[in-house]
Formats: sequence, C-alpha cells, structure tokens
Amino acid sequence: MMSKQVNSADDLIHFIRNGMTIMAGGFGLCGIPENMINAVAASNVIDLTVISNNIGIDNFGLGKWLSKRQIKKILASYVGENKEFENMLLKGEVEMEFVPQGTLAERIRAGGAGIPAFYVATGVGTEVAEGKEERVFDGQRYILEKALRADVALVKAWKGDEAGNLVFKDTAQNFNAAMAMAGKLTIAEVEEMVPIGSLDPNHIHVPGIFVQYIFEGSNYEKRIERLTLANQV
Amino acid sequence: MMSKQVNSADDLIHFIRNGMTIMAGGFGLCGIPENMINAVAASNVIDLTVISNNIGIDNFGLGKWLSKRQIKKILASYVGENKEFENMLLKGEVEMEFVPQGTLAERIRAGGAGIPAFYVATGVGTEVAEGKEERVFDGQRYILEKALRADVALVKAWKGDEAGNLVFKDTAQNFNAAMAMAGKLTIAEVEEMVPIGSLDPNHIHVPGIFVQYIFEGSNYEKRIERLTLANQV
Amino acid sequence: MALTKEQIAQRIALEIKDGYYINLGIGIPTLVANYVPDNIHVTLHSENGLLGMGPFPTAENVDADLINAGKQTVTILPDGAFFDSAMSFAMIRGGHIDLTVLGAFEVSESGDIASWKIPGKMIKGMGGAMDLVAAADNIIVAMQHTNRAGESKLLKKCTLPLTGANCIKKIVTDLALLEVGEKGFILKERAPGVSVEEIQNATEGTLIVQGEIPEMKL
Amino acid sequence: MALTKEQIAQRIALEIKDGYYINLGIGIPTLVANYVPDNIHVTLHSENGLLGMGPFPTAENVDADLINAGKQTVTILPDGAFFDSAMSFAMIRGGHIDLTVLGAFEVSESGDIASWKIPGKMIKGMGGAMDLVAAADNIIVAMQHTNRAGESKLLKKCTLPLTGANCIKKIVTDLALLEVGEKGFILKERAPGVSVEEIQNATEGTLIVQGEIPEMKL
Repeated sequence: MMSKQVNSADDLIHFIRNGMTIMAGGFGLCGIPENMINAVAASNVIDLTVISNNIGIDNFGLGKWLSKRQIKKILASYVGENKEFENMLLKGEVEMEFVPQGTLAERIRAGGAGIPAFYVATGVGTEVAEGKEERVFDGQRYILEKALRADVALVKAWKGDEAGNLVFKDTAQNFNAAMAMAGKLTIAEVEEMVPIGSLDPNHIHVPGIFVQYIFEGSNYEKRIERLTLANQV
Repeated sequence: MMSKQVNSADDLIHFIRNGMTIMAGGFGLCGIPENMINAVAASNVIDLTVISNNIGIDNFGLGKWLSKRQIKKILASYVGENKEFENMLLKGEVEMEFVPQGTLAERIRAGGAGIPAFYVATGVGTEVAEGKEERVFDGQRYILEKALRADVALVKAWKGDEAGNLVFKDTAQNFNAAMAMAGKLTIAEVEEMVPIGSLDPNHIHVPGIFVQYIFEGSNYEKRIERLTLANQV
Repeated sequence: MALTKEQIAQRIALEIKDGYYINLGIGIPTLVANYVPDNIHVTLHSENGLLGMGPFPTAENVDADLINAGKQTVTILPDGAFFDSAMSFAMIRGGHIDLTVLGAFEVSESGDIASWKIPGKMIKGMGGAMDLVAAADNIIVAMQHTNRAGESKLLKKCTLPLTGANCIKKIVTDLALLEVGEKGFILKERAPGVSVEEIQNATEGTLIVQGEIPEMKL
Repeated sequence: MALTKEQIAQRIALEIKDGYYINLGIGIPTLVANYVPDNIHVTLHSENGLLGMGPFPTAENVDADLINAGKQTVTILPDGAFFDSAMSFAMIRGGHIDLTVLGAFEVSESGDIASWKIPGKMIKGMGGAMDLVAAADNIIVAMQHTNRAGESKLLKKCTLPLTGANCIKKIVTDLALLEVGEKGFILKERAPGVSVEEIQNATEGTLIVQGEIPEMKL
C-alpha cells in the first residue's frame, strides 16, 4: 500500500509557506504538535494566520512563533498564559479574533465536514455576535457562525500507522481530531508509529482519509503548565 | 454510584407513549435495537413519528411497527426493503419524509449538539430543497436544514456499563451514536453489560452522559439482509 | 460492440489513481473494484461507516455487524476503520472522497442526475446518493446509454426527480465515455467498434463531437 | 458574617442532585466538588474533553496528557470517558450538562453576565465560558457580592463586555443566595448573620425582598 509516512518534520516543512492559514492542535500545552511547531519556528515562514485554542506560553509551543513574529493573525479562545502576546496585541503587532471554545471546535469540525455555516446560541448578545446574522429558532436567539478550514493542519496523536489512522491518549485529543478533518493538507505527528493492522478499527479516532502525511516525532517535552498534586491541595 | 441499568425492555416500555417522536438506530437490520423494537411492537402505542435510516423489512425490525399500524410518520433515507410500507404510502396510511442519509445523520447530531440549523449542499436543486431557504456561501449553493431531536432515542451497542458508556462493534455503530446524543430520553440496549472500569475511557463511542437507561438485551437475532460470500461472487 | 457491464467497470477503473479513497455505488460501480490494477492502492469507503472495505467473507467469517452500504456482508482490510454515520458523511460532504462512482436513470447535458425516484412506481428513497453527488468534485456515472425501451438516458433535461443538479462531469456508458461541458455532452471516447453516429442516435441531449473520437483502450 | 469561599461552595453543593453531570469553572466553583455529600454521585465534566474527572494525581501518577480545563493535572474515575473538543461542547450546547457553576465580574438584574474581559486591562479570551452560559438551563454564579473596591457586582446593567445575555438565573455570593426574576434580583437566602439591609446596600441592581428571608443552612 501507499505509505503516508515520512521521516521527520524536516521532510514536511516546505508545505508551510508565507501567508498560509495553519491550524495547530492542543489545549494549552497538552497534545500540541511539538515537532512541527519547532520546525516552523526554525524556518523563516511569516505572515501566518494561526487557528488554535491557545497560543502556547512565552517561548514554548506556539509562543515560539509569536516571539519570532511569524504570526499575522490568531483565532483562539484563550491566550491567558502568554504575556508576550498581550504586549504584541496592545502594540497592534498581531491581529486577534477571539472565538468561544465550543464555537471554535464546531467551526473547525464544520470545515472538515462540508458544512459552510451553522447557528449557535453561544455569544448571542455579546461582542462575538457583532456583524453576525441573528436568527430565532423555536423562540431562542442564535447567531450564524461560519466554517473554518486551514491550508495546513498540524495535529499530534499518540499512535498512528502508515495509512494515517490516528489514536489519541486522554485529554491530548482535544482539538486535534476536528483539525485533522479541516486541513486541506493534514500533517500528523505521533509518539509511536505502529504497523498497519495493530490499531483496532473500532477505536481509531481519526481515520487515515483525513491525514496526508504522518511521522514519528522525537524529543517530546510534553511540558506541564500547572502541575497539581493530590497532597498539595 | 447511581446505576442506569434496568433488567429489560419491559422496565422501560412505559416511556414510549402515543404520539411521540422516536429515533431508532441501525442501518438496514445492522445494529437495530431489537429488544426495544419488539417491546414497542408488543405494546399498544400508536401515532409514532419514527426517525430511522431505514424502516426494517416486512415483519422484522421496524417493519413490525408498520404492520401493527403504530407509525403515523417516518423520516428515513431509504425504505427499499419494505413492501408493506410502499403499499401503505400509496394508500396514504403513513406520512413519509425522505431525508438524504448524510443530512439525516447531521440533523440528528445537530439536535444532540445544540445546533438548531445548518447549511448543506446536499439536495440543492432537488425536491429536498423545496420550501427550504437557499443561500450562497463562497459561490456555492446550500440549503438550510434543521436539527432533529426525539422524545426517546432507542439505540443498540455492543458493550455498555452502568454509567451508560457505550462501545459499538464494526458497522453496527452507524446512526446509533448520533441518536444517543439527540434523545431527550435515550435508552441503550447492549449485547453485554460490563463492569464499570472495564471499558477503556479512550475508546468509548458514546459517553454515559447521553444515556439515561441501559439494559442487556436478550435473544438477538441479528438477521442478515444480504448474505454475500466470497465464493459466490 | 457495446461494452458489457464488466467493461464499463474496467474503463472506469482506468480513472483511478494510487492512494484514492473511493465510494462505489450499487450495481456496475461495485464491479469497478475488480479492475483496479495491482500496483494501485485504493481505499473503499462505504457510507454506513467503513473505510478499507475488503472482499466478501467466507462462510466462517460472516458477521451480521459488518455490512456495506448495499447491506451485503463484507470484511475490513488491516488499514481500515469503522465510524458513525455522521462522521461517514462528514467525509463525503467535506470533499475527502477522491472518486465517487454511481449509477443513474438519467443524466442531463447540464450535469443534472436523476437516480432515486420514479413517481408512482419506485419510492424507495435516496439513501446516500444526494450527499454523494452534491459533495464530490470527481463523480463518474456508470450506466447504460439507453433504457430497456431503447430511449436515451442522456437527455437535454431530466424527466425524473433529480438526485443532484449541475454535479455530474463524467459518464461512462456501454457506448461511450463523455464529459459534461458548458454546452452539452462532450464525446471523448467510443466503445470499440461503436460509431459516432450510433452514439449520436442514442443521445437525446446535445452531443458535442470535436475532431476524431478515439476508441477506448481497455 | 459573610461566607468564606468554602462556604459559598458548600451552599452551592446543596443544589446538586444525585446523578448530575456538572461543569465547574475555575476558582470558587472548583471548590464545590469538595462539598458533594457522599450519598450523592456526580460526574464532573471538563470541557477540554473529559467526563468523570477524578482527584489531583499523586506524584507517581502525573500525566501531561491528562489535564482539566484549568490546565491542572488531574485523574479520571473508572466510569469516565475521554473525547474531542467538538464532542465536549456538543454536550454543553446540547443541554446535557445538568449544572454549570462559574465565576463572574458582574451580573445584571436581567441575567446578563460579564466574566471574560476588562477592556484595556485583561484580554485573555473567553475560553469555554460563553458556550457554558449560553447553553445551560441551570447555571449558578459563584462570586463575591462586591469587588475589592467595595462596589456591587450585582448591577442594573453590566459595565463590562458580556459573556452571555439573559442567561443567569441563580447567584450565590458571600452575602446571599439570589435568583434572577423578571424584575430584578430576588433575595432567597441570607448568609448567617447578614441582614437584608446589608445585602441591599451591597446590591446596585433592583433587589426584590418578599416576606421573611431565611438564613442559609449550611
């Protein structure tokens, strides 16, 4: 069969070009595609529009792209852990669109699922609704939200095979599953490549149809933002 | 913990009342909730609106409800295997709304996911579009489709636990997953009840939050509609 | 000589590229899988929730829980996956299927297709056909050029209720391979031994014949 | 005596029924989990993709892949499940969460809530808060009655950008339990030893006092 596997992020970095819209999976620092993030940070790519729930922390994760001024615009739900970002935003060095977390996830899924737009109650009567169509269904107010797609989606899974099938672990799944669907080109990095046939077909989170390239990442740091232990509390 | 488990369909049949909208999972006869279907067929409930991809075959599956004239209206994508239905439809004994299969699945998911309506290209320029809003996004034509919910959703899974967590097997998943989300009351029947903790939390298809009652079904017939063998072809 | 059903499938199989994800409808489209060359890997999608559909099972391997969209018992290949109906149609609507092959009662010169309903006669429902034709960029219709009464199935305008409008771009019949252009059916290839005139006579819609029309190579 | 944060959480815990699925925000809401009676089983939802959130891990059980929406390391209980963000918010928006408890900067007498943005000062983003307040029928706001400057947080109209409009129906502060009615905040319970007058003085929005207002029982 045709393998989608490549050796490393270096083989794929040429797909990321100036001005592109890039999705990056993860919630906080959990489940982020560290290898591709580092490869982009090491490149000279600029003017990226980044769609991600968060934007990393100062100098880790997507924070690296910020430090290098590679980002033109961000769509995210929460950027609280990134001080550099706040400064850049106040100085007008980066554009920002805050998207409610559930609306963000659903807009991404819609992009992958061929749904151009849908209605949600989230954000009605708030600044999120500004400029959006409002409509009443069964007596309740909703706003129209549009699908999101990316030129390239960068996702991180636990295990994967050459066909691009992915399995996630725990809460590291988060935005990675929907983003895999929404990339015009989807690049998956995994902690472990496994042989075809070793993943249970009933328990594949992202079927390979959504993934164009896959590689086994290396040197995962998997940094913990808020280590909280039972005996501390 | 609070168990959602009951003994059998008999303990739940009182939830199905005249005039209700009922979703029933399955694709053809694959993955249908046989126990609850039989319990309803044995009851005197009438005037049901049934949302299901198919409507069984003559005198098996939902075909039993048809034979007993328990159904007022059907929403389905394909009823080709049911001759009694065709006769009833021609005689005006049952109302029918044909819904494209993907639109049906998405309307059900939307119902469960708090999305009142969404746009799809499916059906544009056909009789499915009649009476629906048409709208252009990025130069392509779409129609507005509305969410579906059910008073009671009847779903069938392979394994389940007292918390209502469900795991499906193979293509018996089909509409069961989305319908579990869309029931105001969701009743799951499973081939095997397993102890809490024996399902891998990474591989639960339907988290228990969507399921109000669960029981281990009995005497599954699992009839095959089109037995096709390698050496026959 | 008009093509057999198998030959129609064989011709369509030549359109397949390595790595394609394909959805094959019931009838002639199903036969296409038999003609995919060994050096080309395709993944078959079945809209009831299956990628990597394998051959029909042996008697020992039959499983009522594993069927295809035609409700036949099937198997899954080692690189396959199961998923629910909403996800399956997300694949279709989202444009992730590289090629869709399906049958039709009629196709119009503007790319409309009628394949699901014959008023007063057949009211089975559209199943997944409307989703498939609305979504795919790459759809091939596989059908006979004329119906049993000898009437053309390639029309100026469909007479039956539509499955989709302006969506069909390529058709392979027992007589010809045609593309749907701005102004009608563009004849691209003839079945071996079938003349342009025969095709013209069997085509009610506008047939565009530009230059020499080659015979199909099977 | 005004309630401590722990007592606010304790009072809110009394609203919980057996079998509830609950989403608890950061801050006081998180503390609510500590006061759920032993005979009541609740399932905690964390919007990053987790049902059945368990206690914080021991040092040996810490896993970077298992965090809550506050980005703290957590554990999962045996009856729990993991899922993706789209599914997680399907649970929220679809009304499957029985109770949502979250903090706020301000609540208005018409049930508006401001909790995510202080223009010029705080621009972190709304995270999942807008989804939560828009979806739930049963939301309790847990907050101090007044801010650090002593100004009321229960207002006629919110001064900060809204998280949601007309969505809050119940508020528990250090001074009182209030419901949002058609015409303003309806005082339902007083913190032990806190007078109606004190509550009135700390409430900028319309306060409706009907009959005797009982003290909270904790």
